[in-house]
Amino acid sequence: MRELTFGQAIKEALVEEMRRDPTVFIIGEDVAEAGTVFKVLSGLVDTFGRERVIDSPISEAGVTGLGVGAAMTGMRPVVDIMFGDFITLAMDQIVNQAAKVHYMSGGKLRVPLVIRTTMGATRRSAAQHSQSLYAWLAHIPGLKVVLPSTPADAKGLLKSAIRDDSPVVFFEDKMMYQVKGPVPEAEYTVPLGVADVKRSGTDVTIVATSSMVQVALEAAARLEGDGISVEVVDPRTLMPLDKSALVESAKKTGRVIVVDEGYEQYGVTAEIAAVIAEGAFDHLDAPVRRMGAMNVPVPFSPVLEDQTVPTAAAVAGAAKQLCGRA
Amino acid sequence: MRELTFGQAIKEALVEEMRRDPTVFIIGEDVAEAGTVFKVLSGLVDTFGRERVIDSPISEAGVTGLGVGAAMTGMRPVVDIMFGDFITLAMDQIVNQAAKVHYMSGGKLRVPLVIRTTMGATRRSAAQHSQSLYAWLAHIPGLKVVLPSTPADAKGLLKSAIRDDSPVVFFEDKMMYQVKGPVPEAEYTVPLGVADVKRSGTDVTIVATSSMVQVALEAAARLEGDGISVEVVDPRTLMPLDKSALVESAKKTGRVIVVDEGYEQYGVTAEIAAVIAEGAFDHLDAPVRRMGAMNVPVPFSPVLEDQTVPTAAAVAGAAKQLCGRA
Amino acid sequence: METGTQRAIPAIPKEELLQMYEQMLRIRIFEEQVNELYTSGKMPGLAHLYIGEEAVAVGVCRALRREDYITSTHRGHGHCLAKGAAVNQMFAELLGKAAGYCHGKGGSMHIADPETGNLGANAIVGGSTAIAVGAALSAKMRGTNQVVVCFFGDGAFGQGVLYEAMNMAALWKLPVIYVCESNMYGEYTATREAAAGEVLARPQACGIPVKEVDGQEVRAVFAAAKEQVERARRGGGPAFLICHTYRFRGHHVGDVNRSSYRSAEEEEAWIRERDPVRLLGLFLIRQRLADASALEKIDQTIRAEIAAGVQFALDAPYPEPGEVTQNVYP
Amino acid sequence: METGTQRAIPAIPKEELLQMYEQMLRIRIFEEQVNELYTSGKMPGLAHLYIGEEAVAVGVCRALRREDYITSTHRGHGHCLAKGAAVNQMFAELLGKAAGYCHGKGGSMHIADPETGNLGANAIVGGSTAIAVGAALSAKMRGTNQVVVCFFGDGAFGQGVLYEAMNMAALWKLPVIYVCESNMYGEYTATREAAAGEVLARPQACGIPVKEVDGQEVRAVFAAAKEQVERARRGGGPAFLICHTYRFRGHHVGDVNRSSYRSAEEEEAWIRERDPVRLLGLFLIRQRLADASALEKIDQTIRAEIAAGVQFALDAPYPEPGEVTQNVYP
Ligand SMILES: Cc1ncc(C[n+]2csc(CCOP(=O)(O)OP(=O)(O)O)c2C)c(N)n1
Ligand SMILES: Cc1ncc(C[n+]2csc(CCOP(=O)(O)OP(=O)(O)O)c2C)c(N)n1
Ligand SMILES: [Mg+2]
Ligand SMILES: [Mg+2]
Repeated sequence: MRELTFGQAIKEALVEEMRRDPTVFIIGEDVAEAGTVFKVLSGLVDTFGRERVIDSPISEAGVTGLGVGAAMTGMRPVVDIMFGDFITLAMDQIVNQAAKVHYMSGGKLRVPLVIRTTMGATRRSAAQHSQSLYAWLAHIPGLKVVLPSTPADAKGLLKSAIRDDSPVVFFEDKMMYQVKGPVPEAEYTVPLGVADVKRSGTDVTIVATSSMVQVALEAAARLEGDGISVEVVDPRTLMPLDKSALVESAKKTGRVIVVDEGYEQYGVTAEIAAVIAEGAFDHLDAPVRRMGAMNVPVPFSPVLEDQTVPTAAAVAGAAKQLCGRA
Repeated sequence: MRELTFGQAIKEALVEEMRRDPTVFIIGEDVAEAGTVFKVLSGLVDTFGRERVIDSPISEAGVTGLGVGAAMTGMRPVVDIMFGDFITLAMDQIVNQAAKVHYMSGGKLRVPLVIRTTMGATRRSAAQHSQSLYAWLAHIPGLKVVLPSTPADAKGLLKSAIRDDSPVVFFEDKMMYQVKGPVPEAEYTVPLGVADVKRSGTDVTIVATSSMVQVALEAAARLEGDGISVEVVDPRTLMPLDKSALVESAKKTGRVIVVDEGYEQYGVTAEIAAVIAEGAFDHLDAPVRRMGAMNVPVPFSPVLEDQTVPTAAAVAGAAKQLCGRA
Repeated sequence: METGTQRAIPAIPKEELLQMYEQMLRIRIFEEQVNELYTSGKMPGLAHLYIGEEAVAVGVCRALRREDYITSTHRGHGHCLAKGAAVNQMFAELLGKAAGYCHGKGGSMHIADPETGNLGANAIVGGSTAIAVGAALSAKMRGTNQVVVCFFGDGAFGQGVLYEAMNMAALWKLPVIYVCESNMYGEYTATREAAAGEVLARPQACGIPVKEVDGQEVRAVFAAAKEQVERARRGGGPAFLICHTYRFRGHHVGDVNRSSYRSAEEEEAWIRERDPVRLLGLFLIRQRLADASALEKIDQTIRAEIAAGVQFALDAPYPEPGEVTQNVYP
Repeated sequence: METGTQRAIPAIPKEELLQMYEQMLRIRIFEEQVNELYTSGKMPGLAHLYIGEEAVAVGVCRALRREDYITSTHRGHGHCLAKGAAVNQMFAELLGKAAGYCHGKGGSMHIADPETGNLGANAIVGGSTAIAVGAALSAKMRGTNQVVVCFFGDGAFGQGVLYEAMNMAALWKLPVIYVCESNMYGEYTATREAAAGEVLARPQACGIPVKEVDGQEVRAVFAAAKEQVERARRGGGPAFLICHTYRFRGHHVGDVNRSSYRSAEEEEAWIRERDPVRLLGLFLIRQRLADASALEKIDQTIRAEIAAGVQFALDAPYPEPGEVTQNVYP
């Protein structure tokens, strides 16, 4: 199969959906000629023009609200928020408006809005440009939350997100944009709410999200040498969450590690651990092990920052311990 | 002991701290002559004047940022955000600024800021005025998060919050303002990070926060008749979280319910359940049972809204089930 | 500054004037009933009455077509009714009944009615200012010539998103009219203590043309709105209309001790001299467009309609419990 | 509009002018070294160079006392240095070393130095505009006569919090000066495509007096800032200073293909004709306040200082791993 980078896969999804549906448009800071600061959208404006690829002022709240209004009235906007840290500025529009309009109106209004934003540390971008804040959005009924981990998933999930009638927040790991992977040529979508077993195994389950899927797969490869068979499950969407897939895997292996790049405290690992602890209670040999980002603002200095994100070595170590091999 | 309402206890804490420390001041919408829309601060402006009890424009982000700047330069501001739902507008200032300044500056700057805001449904205020969003803040390193459940705790915790050198977000249940309880006359504080056993028991632990403590106590009273002895543990602060108190109680009873008024999905019940599942793994007879608010935007209609918040009956039912009595 | 106050108000056909009178009166009597329902414990939640401000909603919405959009506020009943909402479903919503516009899920602060172009009330001050720009962009992209009106209160001058929104509306020449209901207060704080400088200079700084009108004169409001709406419809871009008005009652129904922020004399003077319903009634009579008995007849018709609406709502069933989990996702 | 451009610039003592020259040159050479460190892979993260804008930071900070406060931006090295930061600790911070101003935790976009009144750079556009008001309120409440300068870029006109902040500053007459570094672009977008209307009218709409200066003329910047700072110190309230300037390099060091948003001719013209360091150097020579060799000597001294600073930082140790969990809470 042909290979695309994560960034290319995202662009391809947008191109296809914009071709397919004239109500889809993109708005955000430096999305047009600049093609975003990450160059993910390079050339898109040449294809669709400035009417459908719109450079905005630096107004995260305003642009998100604009997306809500456009979505309520027949368009399918894709709002680009450059860094996930900047959703802090748009939380009222995302949470009090986008997420609630459908419910508050008794189902009369819909907000088919996609907010594409980023996540992830280790770019030495320090505390205000490195956060992975999706746990906040997953907490809010009315929103869907997508965390793709491969180019193929990114493409298929983004297409589903655009076609979805709910507001969807789509988090892209900045460090993954250049990573390549196979992407089918033929049209396809990946449904929201279906987990994917990225590797099957029998001894221990690693539930991993976004950037941490690769880390989990690396850990799994290392553990193979130690005779430990790892299953890696990627929920792909936090909301809807494919609870049964997580629980099934946990029942099979009896040992679970949850790895995620959001802050560990009150984060995604807690929900997933709780879901598994409840659903697979009698099958667990040990408590679900949580590994999130360290509970500190992300520091600038590389020697500090690199400690804050789970590594393959750390995950492998935890797995060995869980399996009584450490 | 004399009784005060929850609201009076909060006011008393502010009065005492403002007397004690001239750098403490209050700012927010309608805090002065109006004494807040909940009338919690009535009369405060008469005592301390408009220089220290400052009515602000309707500018949640601006006022919070103002609090950060004042806190960095020698003051101890108490910022009043009328409804907890409006912190959505101030998340950048709370999360990217207040929470991170100390760390980003390598410890050189401090932000001794208190943000007082509200939480809780069942006032028929609908989806934008009823949320309990503290899980977001508990997710962020650098913040402390307080959820008082009684007048005495409210007073003692608020005094500690004001004296703390970190930014503290203090959530008050709107439905509790008129509730009375004993409050010592003599000066005291309640430390942040120490849970309180509101009732001791042996069969089942109910961990309950804020508004849900009363619900848990009511459930406990009902269960007494059924011969079920309930321990009610109130963490009082989500950050720092008194993990050992939670785990100890869980070890003692072997059965745990966590009750909280935030949305259940990716909320506080998940973290607490995960902490307990990890810390008391071998002592649990059943999975930790989570009871948060229903995962829907809070509806207006009373018949709908009342279903969304855990009730004493529902908690008691869950406890019976846990104890094999249902 | 391009203001509309001094200009002569263009003549408006009698039929239209009578309809405006009727609409204002409908809002007035509707709100009086809301007050009644609330104080008698039949209406849950909060009630922010529009009494005193009727000319704004009616004058502005008269300048709109059914397919044009509005966004509304916590004080939104008047906007909804003026845009064409039915009294029955309004009352039903206020009482949390299944027959309400939002099936009881929204309540007073969230009434939405896409059929009449009402994109919904908003309980967040300033919360719909950017949504309105989005609806305007959408209209432009879809090639309709719909216009959007964003109603908001003078308290919203404190909210940053208003400026973000106006800036985008101006940059892209979008068909949105910002209608400020300048009633001098936001809750219990005077706007002069909350907004520095000249508020009208704020939209102007974004290059948005402004008009200033007496918000108690529905004819003036209508004339100004009409000009701005037509200009927007022709592709002339956004506009800003400030309507000087006054809420005759408290911020919400429970706000009874108002002396800490405004005087009884001030209230009485407005009510006595600047009642928009009375002002139009007097005009109609003086101009011999209607006589007292004609107005009285309108009054009776409306009262009957409102009474029937209240009864409809009181009799209507609550939603089924199971509806609580519906409509979270489409 | 009260603008400062046309007025004659008051005479500034020679000593001061030479110090300003030295400060601008220090920033220039510092930034050239940053570029070098970055392109040679020694500096992690992002580097937003201040080259071309030195006169703004130096002219403004010259008008401040050490105990006055500044807040800064992602393009903040110049502000820090102009307010008195030491080159060694600056470089150390940029390289993530323990000896840096923030012990390596902040990096380029977060340098704070309370000892020189620097409340910190901010990587959120507009993120410090309200913090500055808070510092000004604090100064007033504590009864000091400190003044606060909030540096921000023209891109921040898009951020709502700026208007919330200016409104409060004006309402309460707080001693804060908003200094807009109007360099015509925010990242890769021209400000004229991102900010509608007349930007200077925005602070004015809040009742904040404005001045407009040639941001390449440090003497003009200083004179305007001085007047505003003194007025604020006397209790005259906030002010707004727009400095027309230009970043000579890319948005950050990696921004090399700039033709999609600005022309090479435009850049060359600014660099050739409007270099603030060169302009002051020429003035000094023409006014016979210094000769070429005196300037050359300053240049050498600064280069030596910078070289030593770089070496200090390169040699300095990284933080201990355990420091990662320190300073989350005091
Ligand atoms: C963002 C936000 N902050 C505060 C409130 C609480 N609140 C509700 S109405 C109101 C006053 C609004 O004043 P204005 O906009 O002038 O409208 P009016 O009530 O006068 O019609 C306030 C502060 C809110 N709903 N939203
Ligand atoms: C709230 C926010 N949105 C977007 C960004 C990304 N960003 C960083 S710098 C910048 C441009 C800022 O332009 P301006 O304020 O003019 O400053 P300049 O870079 O020109 O000095 C942008 C959009 C950010 N840091 N913060
Ligand atoms: Mg008002
Ligand atoms: Mg700029």
